[in-house]
Amino acid sequence: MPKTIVQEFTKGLWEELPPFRLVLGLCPVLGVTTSMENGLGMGIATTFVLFGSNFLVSMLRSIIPQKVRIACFIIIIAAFVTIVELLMQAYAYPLYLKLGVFIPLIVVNCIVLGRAEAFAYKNKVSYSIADGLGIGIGFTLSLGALGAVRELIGNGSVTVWGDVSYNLLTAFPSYQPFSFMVQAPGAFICLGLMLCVINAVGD
Amino acid sequence: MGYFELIIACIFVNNILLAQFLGNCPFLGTSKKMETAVGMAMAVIFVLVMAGTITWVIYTFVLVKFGLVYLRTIAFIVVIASLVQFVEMFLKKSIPALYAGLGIFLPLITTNCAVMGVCVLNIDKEFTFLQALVASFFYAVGFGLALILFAGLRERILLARVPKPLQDTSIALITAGMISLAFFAFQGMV
Amino acid sequence: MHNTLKLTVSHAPFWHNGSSISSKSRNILLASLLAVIPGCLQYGPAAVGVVTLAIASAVIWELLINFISRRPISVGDGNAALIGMMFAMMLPATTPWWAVVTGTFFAVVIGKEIFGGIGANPFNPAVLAMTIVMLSWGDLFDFNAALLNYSFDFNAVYPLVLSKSFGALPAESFVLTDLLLGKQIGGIGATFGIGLIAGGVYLMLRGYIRWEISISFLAGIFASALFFNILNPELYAGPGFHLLTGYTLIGAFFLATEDSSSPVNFIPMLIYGLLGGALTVMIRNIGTHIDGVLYAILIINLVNPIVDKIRPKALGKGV
Amino acid sequence: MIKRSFFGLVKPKLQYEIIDEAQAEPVSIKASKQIMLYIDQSLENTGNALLKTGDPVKAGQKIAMTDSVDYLLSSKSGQISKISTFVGIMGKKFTSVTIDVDSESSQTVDESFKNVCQTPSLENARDFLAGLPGQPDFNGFFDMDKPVKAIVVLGVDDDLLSTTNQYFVKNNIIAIKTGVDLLCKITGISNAILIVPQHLEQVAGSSGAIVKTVDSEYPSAHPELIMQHILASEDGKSKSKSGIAFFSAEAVCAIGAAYNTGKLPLEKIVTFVSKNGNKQLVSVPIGTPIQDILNKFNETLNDGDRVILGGPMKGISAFSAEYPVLPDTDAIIIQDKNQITERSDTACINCGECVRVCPANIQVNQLIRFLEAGQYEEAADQNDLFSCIECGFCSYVCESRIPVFQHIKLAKHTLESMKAAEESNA
Amino acid sequence: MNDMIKMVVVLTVLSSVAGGVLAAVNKGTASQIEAQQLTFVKGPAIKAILAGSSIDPIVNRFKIADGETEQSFFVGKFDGKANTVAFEGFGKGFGGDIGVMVGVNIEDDKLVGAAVTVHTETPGLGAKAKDDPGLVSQFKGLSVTDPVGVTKDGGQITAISGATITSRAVCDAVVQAMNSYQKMKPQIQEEIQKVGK
Ligand SMILES: Cc1cc2nc3c(=O)[nH]c(=O)nc-3n(C[C@H](O)[C@H](O)[C@H](O)COP(=O)(O)O)c2cc1C
Ligand SMILES: Cc1cc2nc3c(=O)[nH]c(=O)nc-3n(C[C@H](O)[C@H](O)[C@H](O)COP(=O)(O)O)c2cc1C
Ligand SMILES: Cc1cc2nc3c(=O)[nH]c(=O)nc-3n(C[C@H](O)[C@H](O)[C@H](O)COP(=O)(O)O)c2cc1C
Ligand SMILES: Cc1cc2nc3c(=O)[nH]c(=O)nc-3n(C[C@H](O)[C@H](O)[C@H](O)CO)c2cc1C
Ligand code: SF4
Ligand code: SF4
Ligand code: SF4
Ligand code: SF4
Ligand code: FES
Repeated sequence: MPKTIVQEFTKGLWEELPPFRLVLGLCPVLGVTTSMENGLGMGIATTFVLFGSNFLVSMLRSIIPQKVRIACFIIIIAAFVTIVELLMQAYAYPLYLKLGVFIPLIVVNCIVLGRAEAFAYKNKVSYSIADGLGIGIGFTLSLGALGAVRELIGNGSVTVWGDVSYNLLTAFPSYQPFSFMVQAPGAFICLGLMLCVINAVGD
Repeated sequence: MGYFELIIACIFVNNILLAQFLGNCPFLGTSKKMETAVGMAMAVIFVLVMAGTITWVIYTFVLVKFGLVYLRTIAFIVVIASLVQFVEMFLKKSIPALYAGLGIFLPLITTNCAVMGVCVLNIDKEFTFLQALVASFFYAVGFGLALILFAGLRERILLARVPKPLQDTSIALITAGMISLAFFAFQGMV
Repeated sequence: MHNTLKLTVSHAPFWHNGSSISSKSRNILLASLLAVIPGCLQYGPAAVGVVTLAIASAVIWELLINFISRRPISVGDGNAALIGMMFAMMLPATTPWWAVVTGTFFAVVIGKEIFGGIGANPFNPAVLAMTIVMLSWGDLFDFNAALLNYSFDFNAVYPLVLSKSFGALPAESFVLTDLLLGKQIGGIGATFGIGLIAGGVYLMLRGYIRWEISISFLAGIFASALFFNILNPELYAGPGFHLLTGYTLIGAFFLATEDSSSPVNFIPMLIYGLLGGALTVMIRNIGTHIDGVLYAILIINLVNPIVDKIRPKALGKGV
Repeated sequence: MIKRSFFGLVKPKLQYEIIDEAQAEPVSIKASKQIMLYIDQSLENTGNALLKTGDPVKAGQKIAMTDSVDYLLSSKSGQISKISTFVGIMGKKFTSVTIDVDSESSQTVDESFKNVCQTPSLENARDFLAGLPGQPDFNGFFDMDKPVKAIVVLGVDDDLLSTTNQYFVKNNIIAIKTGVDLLCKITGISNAILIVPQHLEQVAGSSGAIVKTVDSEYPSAHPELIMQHILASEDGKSKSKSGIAFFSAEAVCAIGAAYNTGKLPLEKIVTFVSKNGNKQLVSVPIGTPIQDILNKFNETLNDGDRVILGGPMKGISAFSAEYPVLPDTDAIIIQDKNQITERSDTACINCGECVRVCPANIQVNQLIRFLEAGQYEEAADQNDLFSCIECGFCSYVCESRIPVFQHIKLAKHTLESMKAAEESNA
Repeated sequence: MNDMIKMVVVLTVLSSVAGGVLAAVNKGTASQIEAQQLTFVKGPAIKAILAGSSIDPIVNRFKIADGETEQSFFVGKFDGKANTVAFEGFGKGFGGDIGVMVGVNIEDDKLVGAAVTVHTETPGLGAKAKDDPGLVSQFKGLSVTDPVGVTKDGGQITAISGATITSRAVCDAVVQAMNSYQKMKPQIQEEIQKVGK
């Protein structure tokens, strides 16, 4: 059944919500979600690349030869990643510092290449943009949520952006943050448990 | 840092998967069976050693020299992608037996963060060529070790009565977290 | 065939040696009391509180999970109580209630139940929980600070902190017989050496723990401590010290021997124990952590599935 | 029931029963009003069944529903009063044939064996003697692919509590000699080995066969282990079952007696163990319902009790006291309800007890995980399912009280029937 | 053949376009990136140490070559006098190098403050060195010739609990900075005069 543009957009928010439904692109999910701000920042950067690469790949899909399509995708994606990298350094430097190596790694993020290959190369520009944005925003929301949970439990606070934050310790001064959550093993376990909840709700 | 410390750091302390969070998709994707885990481990070692050194050379002698450092990401990914293609073609023709073993894993490696990540780390840590070579190899060994140990646990978990919503990826992630916790054992050893 | 007598119909064998999970749990709990009771005497009512809270909360977590996952109630096998007890034995008597409850949650729910309950856990649940709470609330489990308000008739410094910070010399100030008699600070059930050894020997003789693991674990500690000691006698304390401090004894007899996460074949058991002992001493001597036992056990749990593949050839499969 | 010893460090030792000097002679139990025979054949189509309700049978007559080689022998003469089919273990179909026994004075005897007994041969042994007590199996001699090289007579009981076969070695060694000589004659094999417990080595010497002993711990008298440990040392390579024909001591005696007298001996010696553990040898006609034996010893059954045919480790449990004594029923054990250990469906806790006791070196702790998950092929490939000799020891020690042995049998049965189905399709 | 040519052409064009676009973006952002680096990496630390300076230290900076590397110095002006410089030293921490910005009053050679610039320490443990002033505030008032160390090693600085390694590294960084200050003092005085004017 052909989908409408709206459906292509909304599928990324639940049916194919990465990384919970599409279990791809896990490295940044695990690596940067020590705070909500980092999660959202990473998500937005990835969304930008997804949007750009889906748009360009879809536009050029009649020109790009089948045999070298992966190489072309990679060049397109890498160009967008570099643009994001440079723009972030210029305009969001603190975030760039926190995300570190994960920004250049968007280039190998399985989601981005996966969408180019599986969707944009086969679909109209408008649909590809909807797909890229939907998946990107879904990814951003997931990262933000994971970041928020980890930060709240592990650090006693939630930083939405810049100075916009909530501090649990003002309400519960005796709370001692459970810092396991913001450490490496906590990332895996927290993601695993969230996936379990989503599976349970999904059924 | 001496080479011994470097090796211990790459395999255990800074394990690319469990401490740096790179290469999780193949980690979860190829660990269900011991055989595939071993295959993937071998393929990563093979490609990473080549990619790590070649990107180092290109960075040092081309990008830095001509002031093109901002092209690092694009240059590295192109090198890795073409390397994987080349290795695949070469193995198919020349060493079919090895190709049969590694072949299906090679395309996965292009989108393996661990490979790209190690190439970037080699540059960020300002390694010499030899250090980059050693680090690439032992990061890959660390990746393989984690993958194989994980596969050992997962083979058992697959047979256990894991509650429905936790099955498969969910429990695998939680187990991976525990492995990453266990690897804290090596902290501070170098 | 038309009478109404209902005979029991079942499968061979019709005999069973009577062993059961609950009798095993009961016996291990009994054996652990040999160390826990002296600990409670030493640290007073607070210790009793921690132990009872740990056991009770572990049982309640398991009950809750049984209800949520709609599975048969499994607290009767005593395993949850045992996990609670093992966890409590490692804690300082001053542990606040919420840390105990969080710990037993990680032990019972995350460590065991989500893998499918008893027998499925890849890591020792109590050890897992202990490392997690220690990572999060390090200062609660810094025995020197935690037990500051107690006064003892012996040197109330956590021995491993001394050896870590100042090398082997201060370690020598501990008399081994004192250490054996529990004249050291530490976890509620982890300091009374004689009790732990007696309990361990009891469990080994009764076959509730696999003696190969305990003995090789201790041998691993001994050999590697001796190695480091010979390498640099000023920096690294000797085997006696390592054998009787920290979590060594509880690790050898009660933690490393947890069934589900340890091997069952002879050679693998030896490798498992020796590796655990050696890693413990390595972490203590050259790693960051004060005590190495917990992380060493996690690592050997991790290699268990691989080493346990070393096994004798089955009948008819030999050469 | 033998419990775990206090010191669990050592492997559990289960000792075989030893027949003692003062053992009472078997109590003879007369034929009751009815006997029943369970035949390992189903009657798909009653039309061409060989027997019908109402047919008269003679003592010693072959009872079979179809033309296949399997049959039983009626131990008494009488009239067939009922034929019914039922499903037994692993979905196997059986036919039960109930015979109303003629009074003692009017017993008639089937003469067809008498006519051939002067010229003993493998063929007439197969045709008439497979229903004798001890259920001798001659089919192996007709398999041309695996020629039989040795005859092994088991003067041991391969399950606990039973003393049936030892009884024959101890009291009837001459009959065993006769039987062995006859077997050697009709098969042309000179190589006969008699396996006995150590305490009977002396007695066994006069059998004329090569005597080997097994030790007194279960499961060393298991035929598979006898082959591995005793016979393999004889003849290095022959570790496969091919080439050896096993007969129980009771069967050998019966074969000897049959050819010597022309009469088929159809009284089975059974070790009867009552609820309170008393053991007594009894001699009963094959087909006698267990209830008759219970009556003899004033044993009463209540709901929840268990009646076991065969030993405690490998036997089967009967669903009714009407179940008959069959040619291979060496023991009958009655367990009171409160002697029964419930099995459970708890998962394996990896205690390793089963691995320590398994005589076949199987990683039962891993095997059971595959079996519970229904992955039978993997269990066979990776965990040596088919090396299992079915001794039941793993279930006996299992701390989780998992019915391990049952899982193993079910898996083997499933795989074998899948294989058979494949072959018949091919 | 046509295919082949198309492949080569597409790839070449794509690469060149990508290269061109990136070069342009790179050029356009270069100066902004440098400013950002100063503002966000060093800026907060400098501002914390030289709080109350009447001139902007980030604008008023100079560089002195030290062997192969160059060290940046940021100047603060108090009470009308350009008498304070801030500069960075490094120490090896738990997760990697830790940078510590140190401010020194060149008149009495005393530390006016210290602050962590970059680190990769564990959140909740070593990361407290940056977020929590408890550790760095202890350096204020020390003389550049004083020995510095954590109490565990016999020094005067109380370590962050659970993060002795980090604390030690911060001390090392301060020591390194003080050493280079002593070595370069003549040049510093020279340069600072220019700013003062
Ligand atoms: C499951 C659970 C976990 C808790 N975890 C924490 C915690 O991590 N840190 C903390 O300070 N309090 C925690 N609490 C704290 C209590 O709600 C309460 O705030 C605390 O015991 C106050 O004690 P105090 O102020 O006397 O120290 C937890 C409570 C529960 C029920
Ligand atoms: C250190 C220690 C030694 C024990 N020694 C014995 C003993 O020698 N004999 C005994 O029957 N019970 C002894 N017990 C008690 C048993 O542990 C237990 O109560 C008894 O064996 C019942 O357990 P079961 O049902 O598993 O057989 C001892 C207990 C401990 C803690
Ligand atoms: C996960 C983890 C993270 C750690 N991070 C740090 C750190 O950031 N800084 C540090 O100095 N020590 C760190 N440590 C090391 C320990 O806390 C170590 O025990 C401590 O540095 C020793 O000093 P103490 O005497 O202050 O406890 C870490 C240890 C672990 C297990
Ligand atoms: C010495 C010993 C220590 C044990 N420690 C634990 C433990 O820490 N956690 C646990 O879940 N089970 C533990 N067990 C339980 C054991 O492995 C098995 O699961 C129980 O026998 C079932 O109650 C231990 C068993 C023994 C023999
Ligand atoms: S014993 Fe039970 S499971 Fe087995 S065949 Fe009979 S009824 Fe079925
Ligand atoms: S029944 Fe059990 S113990 Fe006996 S051989 Fe088979 S697996 Fe081993
Ligand atoms: S005896 Fe039972 S519980 Fe123990 S390992 Fe074997 S199967 Fe598992
Ligand atoms: S043996 Fe186990 S799986 Fe088989 S029928 Fe019995 S309980 Fe069910
Ligand atoms: S995102 Fe890292 S391997 Fe896929």
